[in-house]
Amino acid sequence: MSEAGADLGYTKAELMIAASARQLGGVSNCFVGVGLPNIVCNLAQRTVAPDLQLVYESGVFGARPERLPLSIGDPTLATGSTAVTSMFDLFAFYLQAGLIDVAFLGGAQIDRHGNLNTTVIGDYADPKVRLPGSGGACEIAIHARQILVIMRQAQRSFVERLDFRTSPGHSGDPAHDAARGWHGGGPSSVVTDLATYGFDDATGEMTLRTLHPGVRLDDVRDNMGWEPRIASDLDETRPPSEEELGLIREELDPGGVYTK
Amino acid sequence: MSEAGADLGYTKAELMIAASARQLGGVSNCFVGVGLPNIVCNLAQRTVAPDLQLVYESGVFGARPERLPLSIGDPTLATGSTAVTSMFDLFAFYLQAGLIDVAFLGGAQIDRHGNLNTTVIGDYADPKVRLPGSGGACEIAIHARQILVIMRQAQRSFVERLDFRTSPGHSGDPAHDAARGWHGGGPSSVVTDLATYGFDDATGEMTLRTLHPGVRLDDVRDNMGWEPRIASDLDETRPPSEEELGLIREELDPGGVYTK
Amino acid sequence: MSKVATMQDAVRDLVRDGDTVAIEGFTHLICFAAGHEIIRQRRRDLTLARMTPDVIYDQMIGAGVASKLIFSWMGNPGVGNLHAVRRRIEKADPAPLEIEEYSHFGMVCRYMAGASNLPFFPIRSYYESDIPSVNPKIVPMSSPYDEDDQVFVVPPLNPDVAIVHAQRADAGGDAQIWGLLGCQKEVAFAARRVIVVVEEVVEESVIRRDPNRTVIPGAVVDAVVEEPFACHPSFAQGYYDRDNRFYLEWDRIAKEPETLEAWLDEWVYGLSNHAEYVQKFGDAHWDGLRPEPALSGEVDYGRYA
Amino acid sequence: MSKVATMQDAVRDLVRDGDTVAIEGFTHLICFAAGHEIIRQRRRDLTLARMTPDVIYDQMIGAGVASKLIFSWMGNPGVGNLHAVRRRIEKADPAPLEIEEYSHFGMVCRYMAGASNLPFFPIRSYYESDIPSVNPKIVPMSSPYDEDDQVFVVPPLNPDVAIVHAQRADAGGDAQIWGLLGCQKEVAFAARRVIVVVEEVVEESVIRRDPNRTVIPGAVVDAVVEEPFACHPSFAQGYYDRDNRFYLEWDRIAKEPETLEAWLDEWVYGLSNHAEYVQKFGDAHWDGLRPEPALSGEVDYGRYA
Repeated sequence: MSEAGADLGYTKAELMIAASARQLGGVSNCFVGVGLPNIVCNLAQRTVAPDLQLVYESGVFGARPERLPLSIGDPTLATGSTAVTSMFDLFAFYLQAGLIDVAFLGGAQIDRHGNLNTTVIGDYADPKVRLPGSGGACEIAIHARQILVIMRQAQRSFVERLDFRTSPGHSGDPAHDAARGWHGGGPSSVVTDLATYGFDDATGEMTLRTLHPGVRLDDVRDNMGWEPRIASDLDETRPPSEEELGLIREELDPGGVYTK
Repeated sequence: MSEAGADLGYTKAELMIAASARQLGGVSNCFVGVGLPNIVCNLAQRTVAPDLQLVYESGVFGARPERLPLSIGDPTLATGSTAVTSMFDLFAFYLQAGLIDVAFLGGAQIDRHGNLNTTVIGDYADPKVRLPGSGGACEIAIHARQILVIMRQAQRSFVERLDFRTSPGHSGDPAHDAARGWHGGGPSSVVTDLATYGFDDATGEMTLRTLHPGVRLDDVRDNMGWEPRIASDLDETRPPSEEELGLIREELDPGGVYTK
Repeated sequence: MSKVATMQDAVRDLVRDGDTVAIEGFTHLICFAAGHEIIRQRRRDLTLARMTPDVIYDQMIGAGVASKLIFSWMGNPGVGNLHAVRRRIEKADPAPLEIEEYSHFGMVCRYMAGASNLPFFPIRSYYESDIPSVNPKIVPMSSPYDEDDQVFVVPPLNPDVAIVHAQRADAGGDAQIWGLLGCQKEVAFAARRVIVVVEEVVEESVIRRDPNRTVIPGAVVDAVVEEPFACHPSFAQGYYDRDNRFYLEWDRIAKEPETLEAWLDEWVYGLSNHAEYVQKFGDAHWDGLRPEPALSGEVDYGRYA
Repeated sequence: MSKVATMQDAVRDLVRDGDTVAIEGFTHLICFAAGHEIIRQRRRDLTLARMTPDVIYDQMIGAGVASKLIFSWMGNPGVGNLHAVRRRIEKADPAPLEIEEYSHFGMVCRYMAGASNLPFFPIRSYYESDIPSVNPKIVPMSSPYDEDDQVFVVPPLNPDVAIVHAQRADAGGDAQIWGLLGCQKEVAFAARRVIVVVEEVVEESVIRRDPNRTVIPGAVVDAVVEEPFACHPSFAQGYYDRDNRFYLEWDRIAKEPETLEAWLDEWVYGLSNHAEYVQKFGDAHWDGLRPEPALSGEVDYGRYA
C-alpha cells in the first residue's frame, strides 16, 4: 500500500470523505452517523447536494450545529434544529416508513455482497472480540433506500464469510432481493482507504470501481479475503479538490479530529 | 314516575349527579366524559375524593378549567393543565395499560349485565336509528377498572336484548369474567332518573339498590325490559345534601346547562 | 423550499376524485376551511376518514362529496346528531353511504400502522363486542408468545391525503401544535400527500427556537396554507374559541336538505374562499372568540458553540 | 402529594436485588448519579436494560451489580469499548454476564409493548440478520392480512424500575424534557416503579404554563429526586455540556480492573452522595460545561374563562 497520501497534499481520510460526499449528489435526505459520515454529509451539503436534509439517529431534523458534533447526540444538534422527535417516531415514522434516502454503515467485517458484522468476532456464545452490536444498523440496512459503506480495508475485515451477519446486504440473488419488498436497495457503494467499489446489478457483488491515487491493484487484493470483481472501466479515484479540502480543513474539521 | 323532583328541592339531574359522585369515594383517577359525568367528577373532587385526578379522553391530565367545559375537548381544559398528550399515548399508555380507575359510560340500550349499545337501533345494515358508535367506549369498557353508568331509564333503553353490543359488560358467568384477564372489572353501578343499581357478584346481574325519593318499585318495573333483581336491603336514594346542591348550583353548573 | 400555497391551489393539486381523505383534529384544529374548499371544487366519490365525523363531515357528506365514511364516533359533539349523514345511512337519501367503523383507539392504531409501514397493529379492544362482526377488517390474533393471549389487529390506513391544521408552520411545512394533539402526527405520517393549514406561516427561526414543539416535520408536507380562522366553528388553542352557537345552529340547518343546501349556497358555493367567509362573519364575531393571553414561559436549549 | 425524595432514599426504597432496572437516555440525560447510588448501596444480581450501555453501565457492571444485560448497542460513544463489560462477556472475568440483544428499534418496541400492555410488538427489522438466531425472543410472524407479508415481533419489556432524568419536574412528578427525547417516555410507562431525577424541582405552576412539554405525567412516577449535574459526564440540554474528557479518560480507567476499582473507591464508595461528587470536581469544572442561553420563545395557550 502506498504511503504517499501526505505527499499528494491530502490525507487518506480526506480522500475517503471527498469520494463519499460525491455519492450524495441529488440525494434529498441522509441519516447521519458520527465521525467521518458526519463530515461527508456536511461536505456534500456544501458541494453536490445543497438541499440535503441531515437526519440524526438521535431524532434531530434540520440540525444547524454551531460546532463539530462529538456524537450523534451532541447538544449542539438539538439547539436550533427544525424538529426533535422521540426515537420511536424516528425509527417507525421515518426509517421503517421508507423516508430515509441514504444512510452510512460500517463494521468490523463486510462480505462481497455488502453484508455487515458489528456484533462479534469469533463464536457468539464464546466471543473472541465482543463488538458493539447492531444499534440501528440492522434496520437501517433494511429500510434506507441506499446504503453507503465507509470502512478501512484489510484481510480481517473484508472477509469471505462473516462471523455474524448483523445487517443484511445483497443476497447474491437479485431476483430474491427484488422480491424482499424492502424499501432498502442495499449497499450501493463502499469507500475504503484504498479504493471505491460499487455493486454489480446482476449479481449484487462488490465491484472495484476506482483505485485511490498511488494504490496498486495488488494492494487491494492483499487487503481482502476474496478475489475482487473489477469494473471494466476501472479508474483512479478523483482526488479531493481544492474546494473540498478547504471546506474540510477550514469549516468541517478544523481541529483535524477525524481527518488527520 | 313521580314528578316530585322539583317539590323535593332538587332536580332529577341533581339527584343523579349526587348519587353518582358518592361512588367515587377513594378513587384516585377518573376518565371524564362531557355533560353530567363532568359535573359528577368535579363534585366528587370537592366532596368524597379530594385527590381525584381528572383524565380527559382528549388527552388532558390535571385540568383546572376556568369555566364549565362544553366538550371533552374544550380549550379551557388544556390551558393550565399538568400534561397534554396525543390520543395514541392516552389510549395505549393509560387506558390499555390499566391506569384508569373509573370511567363513565352511557348508551341508547343497556342489558341486565351492563352490556351497552351506542351503535345502532334496528339492524346494523338497515338501521332504524344510526347512533354515534363506539368512540372510546368499547376500550373503556374493557380497560377501566370500574365502569359507572349514568342513563335515563325506559323500556326502550333497558332491554332484554341489545340490538348491538358496542361495549362489553358482564357476561353473566363470573368465572368467565374472571378468566378474561382484562384490567376492567366491568360496570359496578348504574344511576338512572329513577333508581340506582349495583351488580350481583355471583351472577353479574344488575340489582336494584335504591329507589329515588318518590319513586315506587312499579315505576322502575314499568321502565325496564326485564324483571329486576332487587337487593335484600333495598333502600331509598339519599337526596343531595345542601353542600352538594350548593356546589352544583354555584360552582359547577351555575347556568343550569346540565342540571335543570 | 417554500411549499406555501393557497387553499384553492392546494385542494386542486392534491385532492382528487375517488381519494381517501382524512381531515383530522380531535375537537381541536378541525380544518373546516379545507372541507369547504373541497365542497366548492365539487370533489366526488371521496372516502372520508376521521375519528370523529362531526359538523364538517356533515357538511361535506351533505354536499355529496363522499361515498364512504371510515370512523369511530359520529355526532355533533355536545349537541346531537349529524342529520345529513344519518339521512344517507338510514334512508340512502339522496344516496347510500358506505360505512366502515372502529373504536377511537382502533382508528388511531390504523393511522399508527399506516405511519409506521406495519401490515397490522395489535390492540386489546373489541373483546366480546359486536364491532368485529360488522367489520371484517378487525381480526382476532393469538400472541406468538402465548396462544391463549388473544388480541385483535387492525390494518394500516394510508389516506391519499391528510389535511391537518396547526397553529403555525414555516414555509417548508415544519408545523408546531400546542393544546390537544389528537392524531395529527400519526395521520400526517400515514398519508401519501399532506396539506398543513396554519393560522400563521412564521419564519423558520421561530420554529428553530423550539424544535421539540414541531409535531409534523416539513419532510412529509406537500403544501402549507395560511388561513386564519380556518377551524371555525372549532377552535385553535390560543387563537380563538369554539363557536358553540354555530354547533347548535347546525342542528337546525342540517335537519332538512333544503336548509342545508341553502346554507351551502350562502356560505360555501356563494363565497370564493375562506377570507370571504371570515369577512362575512365580521370583525366583532372574531373578537368575541379571542381568548386573553396565557403564555407558556420559555425553556433554555443552551447555545453549544 | 409530594414525591420528592433523596437519591439515597429513592434507590433504597425502589431498587431491589434481582430487579430489572432500566436507566435510559440516548446520549442525553443519562442519570449517572443514580447508577452511582446503586453501586454505593451494593445492589446485586440486577438485570440491566438499556438501548446503549455506555460508561454508566461499564461502571455498574464493573462494580458487580448486574448479572444480565439487555441492550442494542454497547460502547463508549465516540471513544471505543466498554472494557469492564467486555471482560465479563469475553472472559467471564470476574464473572459471566448474560446478554440478550436487539437492535435499537427492537429495544424501543419492547418498551412500547410494555408501556401499552401489548403481548408483542411487530417490527420490520431482523430480516436476513443473524440476530434472531441468537435471541429466541425475536420471532417471525405473518400478517393476518397477507401470509406472505412477514414481520418479526418482540415481547414487552416491563422493567421493575425505570430511572429517567428530566430537566425539571414538579413535586408530583410531572416531568418536562427538551432536546433529545430518546425513549424516556416509553420506558417510564413500561416500568413498574419510576424514579424521575431532575436538575430542578419547580413549582407546579411552571409545569401548568406549558402542559404540552410534559413527557412523563406524575401519575406513573414514584419518586422525584432533585440532583443537579446528575447526568455528568453526559449532558442536560440547556444546563450543561457533555464532559468529553471524562469519556476519553474512562477508556484508560476501565482498561484494568485495578484502576477501575480505584476509581470506584475514590468517586463512588468514597463519597456519600452526588453533591460530594459535584463538590469534588469544583465550581470551575461545572462553569466550563455551562452553555450560553438559547431561549425557546413562548407560545400562547389562551385563557378561556
